[in-house]
Amino acid sequence: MTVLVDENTRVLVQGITGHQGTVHTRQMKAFGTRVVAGVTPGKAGTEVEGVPVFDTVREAVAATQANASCIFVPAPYAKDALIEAVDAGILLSVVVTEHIPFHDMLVMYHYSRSKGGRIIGPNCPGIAAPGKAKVGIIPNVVFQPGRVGVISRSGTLTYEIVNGIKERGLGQSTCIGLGGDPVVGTSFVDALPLFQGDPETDVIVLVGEIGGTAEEDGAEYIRHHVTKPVVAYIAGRSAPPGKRMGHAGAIISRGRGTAETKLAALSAAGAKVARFPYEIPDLVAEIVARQARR
Amino acid sequence: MTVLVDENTRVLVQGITGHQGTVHTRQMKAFGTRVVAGVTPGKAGTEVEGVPVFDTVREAVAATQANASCIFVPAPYAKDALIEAVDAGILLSVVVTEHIPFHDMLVMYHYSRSKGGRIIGPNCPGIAAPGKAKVGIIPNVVFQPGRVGVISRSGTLTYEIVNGIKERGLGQSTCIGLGGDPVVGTSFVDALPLFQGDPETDVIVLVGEIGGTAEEDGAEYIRHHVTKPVVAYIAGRSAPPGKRMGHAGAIISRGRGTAETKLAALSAAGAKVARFPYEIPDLVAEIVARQARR
Amino acid sequence: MVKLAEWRGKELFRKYGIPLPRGQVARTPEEAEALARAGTVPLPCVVKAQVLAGGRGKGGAVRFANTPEEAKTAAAAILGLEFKGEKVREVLLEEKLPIARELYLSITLDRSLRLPIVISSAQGGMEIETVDDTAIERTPVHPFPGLASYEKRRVAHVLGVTGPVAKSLDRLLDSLWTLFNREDAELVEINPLAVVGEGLVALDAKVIIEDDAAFRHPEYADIRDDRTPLEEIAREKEIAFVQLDGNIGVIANGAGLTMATLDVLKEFGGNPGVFLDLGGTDDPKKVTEAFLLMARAKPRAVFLNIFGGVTRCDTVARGLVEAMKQVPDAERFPLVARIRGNNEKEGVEILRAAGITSIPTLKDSAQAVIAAAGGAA
Amino acid sequence: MVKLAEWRGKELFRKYGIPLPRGQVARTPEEAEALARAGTVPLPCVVKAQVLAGGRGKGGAVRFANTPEEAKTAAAAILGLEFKGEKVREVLLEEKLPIARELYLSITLDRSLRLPIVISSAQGGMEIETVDDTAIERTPVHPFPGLASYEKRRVAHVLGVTGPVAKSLDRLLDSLWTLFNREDAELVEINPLAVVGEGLVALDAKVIIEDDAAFRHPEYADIRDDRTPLEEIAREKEIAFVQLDGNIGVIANGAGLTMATLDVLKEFGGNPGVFLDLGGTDDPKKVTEAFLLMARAKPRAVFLNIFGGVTRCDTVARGLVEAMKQVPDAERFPLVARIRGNNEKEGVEILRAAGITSIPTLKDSAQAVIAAAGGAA
Repeated sequence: MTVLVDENTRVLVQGITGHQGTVHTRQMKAFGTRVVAGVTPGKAGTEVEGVPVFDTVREAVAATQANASCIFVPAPYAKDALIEAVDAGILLSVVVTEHIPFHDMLVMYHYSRSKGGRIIGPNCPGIAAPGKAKVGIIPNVVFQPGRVGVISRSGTLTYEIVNGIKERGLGQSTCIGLGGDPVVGTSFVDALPLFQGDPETDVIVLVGEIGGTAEEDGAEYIRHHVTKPVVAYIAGRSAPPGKRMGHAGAIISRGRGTAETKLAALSAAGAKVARFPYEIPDLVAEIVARQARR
Repeated sequence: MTVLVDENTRVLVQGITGHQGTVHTRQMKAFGTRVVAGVTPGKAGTEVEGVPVFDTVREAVAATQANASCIFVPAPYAKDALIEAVDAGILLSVVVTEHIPFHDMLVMYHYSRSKGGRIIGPNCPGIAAPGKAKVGIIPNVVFQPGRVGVISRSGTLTYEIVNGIKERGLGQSTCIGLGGDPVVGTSFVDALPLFQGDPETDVIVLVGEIGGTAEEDGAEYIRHHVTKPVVAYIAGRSAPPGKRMGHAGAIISRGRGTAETKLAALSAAGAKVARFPYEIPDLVAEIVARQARR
Repeated sequence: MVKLAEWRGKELFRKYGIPLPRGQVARTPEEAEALARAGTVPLPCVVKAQVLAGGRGKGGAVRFANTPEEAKTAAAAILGLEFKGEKVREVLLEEKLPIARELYLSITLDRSLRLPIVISSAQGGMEIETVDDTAIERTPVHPFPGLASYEKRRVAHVLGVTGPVAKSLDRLLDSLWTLFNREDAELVEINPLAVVGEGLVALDAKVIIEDDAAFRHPEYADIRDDRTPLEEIAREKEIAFVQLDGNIGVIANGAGLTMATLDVLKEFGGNPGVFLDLGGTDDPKKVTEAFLLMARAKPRAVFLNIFGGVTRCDTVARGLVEAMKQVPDAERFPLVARIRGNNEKEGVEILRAAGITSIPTLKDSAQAVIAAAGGAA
Repeated sequence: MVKLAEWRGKELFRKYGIPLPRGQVARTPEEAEALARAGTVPLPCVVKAQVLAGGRGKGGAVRFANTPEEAKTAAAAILGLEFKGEKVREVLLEEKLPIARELYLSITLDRSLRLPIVISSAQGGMEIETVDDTAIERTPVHPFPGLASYEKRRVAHVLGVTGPVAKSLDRLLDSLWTLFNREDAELVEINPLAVVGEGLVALDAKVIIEDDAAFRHPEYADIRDDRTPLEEIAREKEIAFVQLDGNIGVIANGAGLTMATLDVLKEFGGNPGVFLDLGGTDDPKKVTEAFLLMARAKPRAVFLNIFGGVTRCDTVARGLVEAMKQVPDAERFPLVARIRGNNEKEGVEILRAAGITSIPTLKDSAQAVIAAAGGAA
């Protein structure tokens, strides 16, 4: 395994019989992913895209040795689906579902973590390692195998950027879409060490957004622990201040959380900062060229 | 560290200003233990047996680098005390307090574990490594340094047995009193690997009681993982059947939990079984003599 | 442990929204008749003895009534019973429901897993120990996320319920889980849990509350366990005291040592009659009280086996000597002592001064007390 | 996010046992007078505008009354106000209490820690942002064990309360913690929390419920946020739609891409006026609806920036072409499109057939739409 997924990843799809579950099972398989099982209570014995469906995660794991889950079940049931996956011993869960209450996600996160598990998401595009495996919904077409690692809080913008890297003639080692919810299972600080330690990644692209302080925390980590070059972009520089989480929210972020504070922190940590998404491939290409000369 | 505590153990006493807290702080110090801090809310700034008292565990840890806690606070407040210790980063807690509701202990155990912590107890005599450190209330006089490891669910009976080992001219590496409550933080299965892996332990003495299936589980572990000789004793062979936990309890133990099933399991796992507590030192001495001849 | 009578368990069930038959408690036959006549309890109804022991059906402690008069007769018959040593003081009258199936459901603690566990079986209505193990499902539940839907689906599957009955089960399981936690229960058991129409009804209720959680539940302070009068006094004085059939009184400290002492006595042919665990007490007054209590149980001989750890030998010896002075002639008994450990010398000296010899080994002292009680059985 | 008005937040507080001044809501001056006259609200009392914005005190939206007549006058003055863009429809009348000290207390989420956090300060009564950081305590709370006593003691210490006031705080914190969790709150804030005699009273209440938890809280379905009429329609259709000051309409998919598009437009001197995030929709009907909504906002030009991932370019193109046919003449606008990604070729072809050219780069397309809207500012 390089960063979380590889050829040995055996994917279980929770909510496989739903529209999204079915569509993305097909896409994951087309990507070359070993999708080994699906779970939808009451649908045991059927098949979706050639993948056997089980009633429970425990049965699915017992029968197929699935070791990662991709969760598509609707928000009111997502917490339960994740707990079921954790209880069945699955340690990597990609939660695609959006609109999960953060109170639920707090339980999901801390429970999973207490069992040594990792969540990517919720409300996220997931993770993909071209030529190896994809768990989630990032479009297959944007990828080609390469040595650029991408970590992003965005969805579509990630696709655009990953595609831009491909069009610039470069490829990706692994791309993780973290999701933009208030509580995410994997944040920049959690993902950065994986890429720093990944022998297949030469350059890291970090795509952030305004709100929260995940980018500032990431910058702090980069400053102390990341030796690989980082290219960063923050979306939302011109966005209206928007509806903040009351006064108390401001007290927690302590003046951080704007595009300016994020860009300043990343820049101070040594990251190359792109002003526009389309500048990212160029900055990456420059770095790659410099690395090649060495 | 050999088994959990040694010369580097820095003990914090929660509930130090109570009668038990004060008495045993003195005893732990007399044993040679580094008791570095006490905590009793509202008593910061005072001293007990020369040990500085703090209001909170966090402050105590910051000031003294305490890394183990001995909890004497009354049952209704014990859960909170343990959570405070865990939150302050203390990973080893000996809970002496008795009569803690098991519902509280379930939270204590799983919370501590989720943070990588370990609890000994509750309702237990604690742990002692002669010549090194003691966290708990086992009387100092019964010990002398040696190579016999003792794991026991009992209190006073443990003292008696440890003392018997001493009077037989042998000493102890480490002795753990696990406590006899329905939910304990450390069971035989958890303690056995520590002694198996401890280079200072040659023989393991296991003292069990009727009720629950901890001894059967321990026997299972011994069978598969313990290569050191084990001497076992089970108290309660002649005890009346007593008040069981309803029918459902029997369903969980599935016919195990009696002195007979425990003794049979331990014997089948290769342990030498003592019929009386006073036979233990003799059995241990025989094994030690045999080991010496090799 | 606090065992709740069926009607009291059902009061809790009601509080947590668990569906029950309509019913009410009666303490006299007349009351039973009036309840049936007023329609408070619809007819036909079941009249059940409110005792803690199981096997009421076979034991004649459950009867049926089709009329108010029959309710009276049934209540009169049951209220007179002494069922497995328990006097029947209350009967519960409940409507008789058209039962489609009887299921089993309980929540208790799994000590090995250190988790609450839901036990379920489609074979309800009989004692769960008699059900084949393969027909029983054990579902552990982690207290942090609590009872998860997938776990509830597993139970529904095992019980073989679907559709509206499964929905009823879903709510019922949430209620039972909440009750188990909020009420500090050791056990909540519904056997049988009946399928009635499109729903579920708890026909019986067994709830045991943990003793150690008593400080959170003053509402159960009035419930007494099946203790002897002396055991009740001991409980009030916080002394662990159990009466058995034999003639040797055993006083020791710590449950493990007490049990080991009984084991040794039994092995040598002795017959322990009372055991009394001093625990970690350091208080001579407590020791004195314990001795006087022991004397009232009239043992043929008493064996004092103390290992002083937290407890000091001299303290125990002092309490003992004081107590011996207070024991009335009629209750005198020969005493064999073995005190070891913390302050052993001082303790032995105090006993010697009072004419009592401490025998250092467990074996010798046990044999001495058996002899004093009249020899091995 | 669902922001509750003070009176509604206080209803929740009451439900969870948080102590409040006696008070009641009035919707007319006469009602206010009657409440004061009947003693329902004791005099002297405070009359407060029920608006969501802060700074009511300085803004004349809080008044005092010593008599029923004064209560009427105060209510009349306030009910007429338009406070920071919000029309005042309700006033809350509350008894005026003898306040010893004003404290600050709230619970919200700390995203970085992924934990709820209790924020407390002894300096209550003013906006918490203006309080010096060293006077503010942040206490993270783990959801599994929940709020621990030692955490509550820490808060008591920071607030400088002891004795009976600390006991009142202990209970209040438990209530607030339970409310935060059971009601799926993003924020519960009491500012000021007043020390009155030997207890605490919540003088204000700010509660924000999380939108995503709406499925668990139908009781808040009637609460509308401060949306424009078009925003309200968008919400009903589940389209993310925000009106700004500019003249360029932006339609993109995904929050990140939408924000990046705005950033690029701004950078080149454009002035975005509406942004509309299609999200992951795949449904041509939704796309059509979104376009018609955009048309009603009357932008000078519209920029469609789509990266097809889950969304297919051809689907979006089809919806767009359909929509353009339906837009009334009065609402016509020039359109610049950029569609990339999944099924890009088909999408571009569909647009071309309808006379719309897709410009492949973000830079070029952004500059084109700025020109179409009348040039850079």
